[in-house]
Amino acid sequence: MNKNIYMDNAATTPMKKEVLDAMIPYYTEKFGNPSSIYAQGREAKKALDESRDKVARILGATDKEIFFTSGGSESDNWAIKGACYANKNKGNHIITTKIEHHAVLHACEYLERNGFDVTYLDVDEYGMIDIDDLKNAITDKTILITIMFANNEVGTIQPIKEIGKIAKDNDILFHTDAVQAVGNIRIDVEELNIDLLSLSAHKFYGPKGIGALYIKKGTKIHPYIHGGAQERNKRAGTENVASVVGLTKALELAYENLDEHNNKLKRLRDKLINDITKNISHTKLNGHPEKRLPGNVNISMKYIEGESLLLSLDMVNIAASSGSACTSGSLDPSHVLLAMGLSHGVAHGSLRLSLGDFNTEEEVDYVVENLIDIVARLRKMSPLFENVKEEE
Amino acid sequence: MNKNIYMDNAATTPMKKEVLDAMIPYYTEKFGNPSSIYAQGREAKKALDESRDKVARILGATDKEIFFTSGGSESDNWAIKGACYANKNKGNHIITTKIEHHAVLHACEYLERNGFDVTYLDVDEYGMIDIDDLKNAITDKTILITIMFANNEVGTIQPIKEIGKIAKDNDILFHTDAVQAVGNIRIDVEELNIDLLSLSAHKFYGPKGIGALYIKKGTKIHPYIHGGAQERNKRAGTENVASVVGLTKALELAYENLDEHNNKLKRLRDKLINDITKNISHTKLNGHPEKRLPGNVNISMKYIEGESLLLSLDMVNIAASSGSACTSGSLDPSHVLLAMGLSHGVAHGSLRLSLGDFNTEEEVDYVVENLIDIVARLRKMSPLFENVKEEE
Amino acid sequence: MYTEKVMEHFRNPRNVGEIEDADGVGEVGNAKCGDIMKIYLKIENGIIKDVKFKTFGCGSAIASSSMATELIKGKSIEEAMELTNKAVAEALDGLPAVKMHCSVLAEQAVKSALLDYSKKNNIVIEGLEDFNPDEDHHH
Amino acid sequence: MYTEKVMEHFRNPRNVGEIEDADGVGEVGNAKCGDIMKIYLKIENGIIKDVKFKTFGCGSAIASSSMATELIKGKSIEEAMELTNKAVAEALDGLPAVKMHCSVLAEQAVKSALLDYSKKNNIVIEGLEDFNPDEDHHH
Ligand SMILES: Cc1ncc(COP(=O)(O)O)c(C=O)c1O
Ligand SMILES: Cc1ncc(COP(=O)(O)O)c(C=O)c1O
Repeated sequence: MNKNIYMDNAATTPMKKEVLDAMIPYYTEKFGNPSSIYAQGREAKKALDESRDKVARILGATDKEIFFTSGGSESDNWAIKGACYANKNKGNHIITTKIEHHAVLHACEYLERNGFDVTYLDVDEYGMIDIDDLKNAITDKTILITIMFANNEVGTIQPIKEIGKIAKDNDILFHTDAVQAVGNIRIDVEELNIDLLSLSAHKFYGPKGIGALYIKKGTKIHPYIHGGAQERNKRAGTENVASVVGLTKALELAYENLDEHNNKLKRLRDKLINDITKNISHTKLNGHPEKRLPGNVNISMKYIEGESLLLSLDMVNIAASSGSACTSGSLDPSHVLLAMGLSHGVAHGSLRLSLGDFNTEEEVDYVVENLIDIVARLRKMSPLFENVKEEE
Repeated sequence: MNKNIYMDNAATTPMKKEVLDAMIPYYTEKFGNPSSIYAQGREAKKALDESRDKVARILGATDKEIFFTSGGSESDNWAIKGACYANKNKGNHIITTKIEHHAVLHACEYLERNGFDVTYLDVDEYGMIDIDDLKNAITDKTILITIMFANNEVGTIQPIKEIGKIAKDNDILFHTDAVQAVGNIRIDVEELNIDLLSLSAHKFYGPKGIGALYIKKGTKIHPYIHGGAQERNKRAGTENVASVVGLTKALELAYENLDEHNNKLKRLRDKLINDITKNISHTKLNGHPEKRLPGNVNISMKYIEGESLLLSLDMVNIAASSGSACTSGSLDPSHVLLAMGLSHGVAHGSLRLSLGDFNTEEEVDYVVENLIDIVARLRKMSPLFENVKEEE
Repeated sequence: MYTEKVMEHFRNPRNVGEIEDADGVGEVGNAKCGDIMKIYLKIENGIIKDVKFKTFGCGSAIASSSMATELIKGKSIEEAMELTNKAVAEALDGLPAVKMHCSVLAEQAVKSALLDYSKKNNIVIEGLEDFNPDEDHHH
Repeated sequence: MYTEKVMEHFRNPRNVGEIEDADGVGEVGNAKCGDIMKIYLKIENGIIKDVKFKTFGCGSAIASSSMATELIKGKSIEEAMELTNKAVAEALDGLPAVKMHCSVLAEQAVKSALLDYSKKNNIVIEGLEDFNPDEDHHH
């Protein structure tokens, strides 16, 4: 197999051809500024309106509740800071988890430095929060609960509906970072009692640099980027029409084929998990065995370090990711794996293979085959493995 | 002439073919996440690094001083709020002008609601600030001067070098919204003493939804979008590689052909100004006669209202813009024209024709011809014009 | 943003112009707000025989004036008095929310011209007792 | 991000393995930080006759170990003592800034093995008087 095998779809996805095809006209003839009243502007405005409508419908929202942003990180920052500042007269307490994406964690930490209190909920060994912990964390100063829909590293899916209900019952805003969930899970914001939801197109075969924030009607939230009257006066900046059209097309495709997509991914995922853990000793699946994203495989490969694993995989044209500190430029390995109770050493050696629509069974076989050799080679080099062999 | 004539290049520009061609590979095969270490990621990272380097070189900066954003509005918000919050220990006073873009004005107003004081400098009838006003406005609490390079409505170019020098001498940060200037004016941030500079690609034949903020080395500024370690930990979010490549290509093309572009634009601009003011009575050029953007024409057409003028132009396939309140959804006409001393009535009737690389002399003739008829027709309908005719 | 009907009336406004010897003239709005409408009426035996308008304003202001004049032409004063801004907007297949004030202006311009007529002829038109266009007009 | 040289040493690391009857063994780093290096020395007449390493760590850790062993193999103890992390990094055509600590670790692993040798043989190696690898190692 001499083509590239891409198994890092949780980091970003290849864009679908249909998506690019839908975008191109808005880069060429339909380039107008949607705020303008002449033909080119109206065409762009129409595309924007129709896109908003389609996105809304897919999420069970109305068009007036969808705001386009520059991606997941902006959506998270806006939702959290915008909602907290707008509601600070009601309280200054936020509840989140220890396994959020950095866009949420660092936004919360920023607010901590600016007068807010944040509770970071623990998770269990599967990356699941405890609903009672959430209930106990609520105080009369709690104004926002922000808990991710599905985790980007280990794929664990939180009980969003229950969380939404608790938030609603306590009159607290509920934001969910659904960046990994959108395109993989059917979501109805109404049914799930979600007030704010972040999504990002490049996670579901759309372009990078475009996302959306769902803001339930009536939610008090400040704009985050001030300026022109775009996005109903809530998010300034000339609209990125081509990318909005791309996001929408990608979202439509994802939900048209959701069952097919999920069945295929789950089959490949379970095969991958099975084949790896069966054929390689000292491996352990991270994340929830059932409540996990259809394409997520996260396995600790004890006694070896993640970055050298990734480099070795890259040498045989396999693209994957790891919770190793060495790949993130930070000192500590994945905060998610640590929160789930993994030791630093084991967390450094975790491997994430995230499957997507373009992966095949043949590729899964190729990955497993190569992984067996690579792990053996790296372990042979590892001083940590010496003693293990002796123990065995 | 039955093709569309686009003369609203200050609102947004058509994307150049070379730009789209440069972007496409980053939507197709080179789609990787630049933070990843495998082949697809490295390709994307390389493109990102090279782009940053090229943009830096064109602005007289270094690569470590260029941060990509989602556009001009984000750059403005980041520069202003990020710098003010990071320097609030030094003071809480900001100096800006009355003719800034809303992205700057509303960011300043936001800060006013949060403990900062803002001085909005007046401008003269040409839209120029008075350097003495600026000097007099400085207090020992002034931490930021934010003054636009060139105005988007009337094209007036401010004395940036002088402003930069004053800021530097007084140890105050200087931000300039150069969204309209970049691509039209040669800029050396070092020579002009600029600490922070905003730019946006879709104003110079690049894609929408991508921009940059130049941050001079050593400038104290908070990140605006928190999260991942992208953009040297200062601007989170998976990088929009395709658009960054597009921005860079567009910027390179703009500066390769700057003189040619400017000569052509100035020629068409002056012809347009001349032909309109000569052939239509009761018209007046807005903005500075010389210190103006090469493509900007802004003329008040007394006794008629801007939106009906634009609709009429659209009927003959001409795309233009106006300072009329009716086109902005607000009650008041252009704050820029009002600051320059125009009456409400006259400001409502202003017309902006902004020329770009794709306009021709033939188009200019066509516009003037049609404008003569349209203005005559609308004036015939205008109750304000009755008395005028009598006076004449 | 505008309906085809609005655009059609904008492109081909009906009844543009002045009536030299008008029986009633009304002008509402001001240049500051960006719209002024002036309506001229020719009234015979309580019937609006002719009507003309002049408008400084945006597309919907012109279309609203045009439509309003169409709706009252040939009608009795009483019928003209029943003209509402809603009727003008509906006849145009709707106006954007931010432009509804244009239809209000059209209604008021008609009333204002009728008021002028009533004053000149020293008659009372029911419904105009408290009418004050300057007071009512705001965006 | 890595130079071709780093990748070459990562792909084909020199001197991987153990020396059963090593004269000196040094281990630095810890699993918590994500890198551990273990170096085995065979020393005869003050000359490093053989050297092997085992490393748990990232690409640059493995390449640095490999390069360090290459640089000291066949050299005298004094020459090996002169090995600096900078020399390791330079021999690899450079390391990313965030990875410089890997070359530090390699230098320390060598020193640590030499220290072990000196202790076992009750000799003093100049420059190791104050060496404490556990204390020095941090990212
Ligand atoms: C002077 C000026 N500043 C800021 C902006 C905002 O840029 P963007 O629309 O890319 O956010 C614009 C254009 O809309 C502008 O002309
Ligand atoms: C869970 C989660 N939240 C937020 C983000 C940030 O999205 P973006 O990179 O589009 O800003 C990501 C991906 O990077 C993610 O996986």
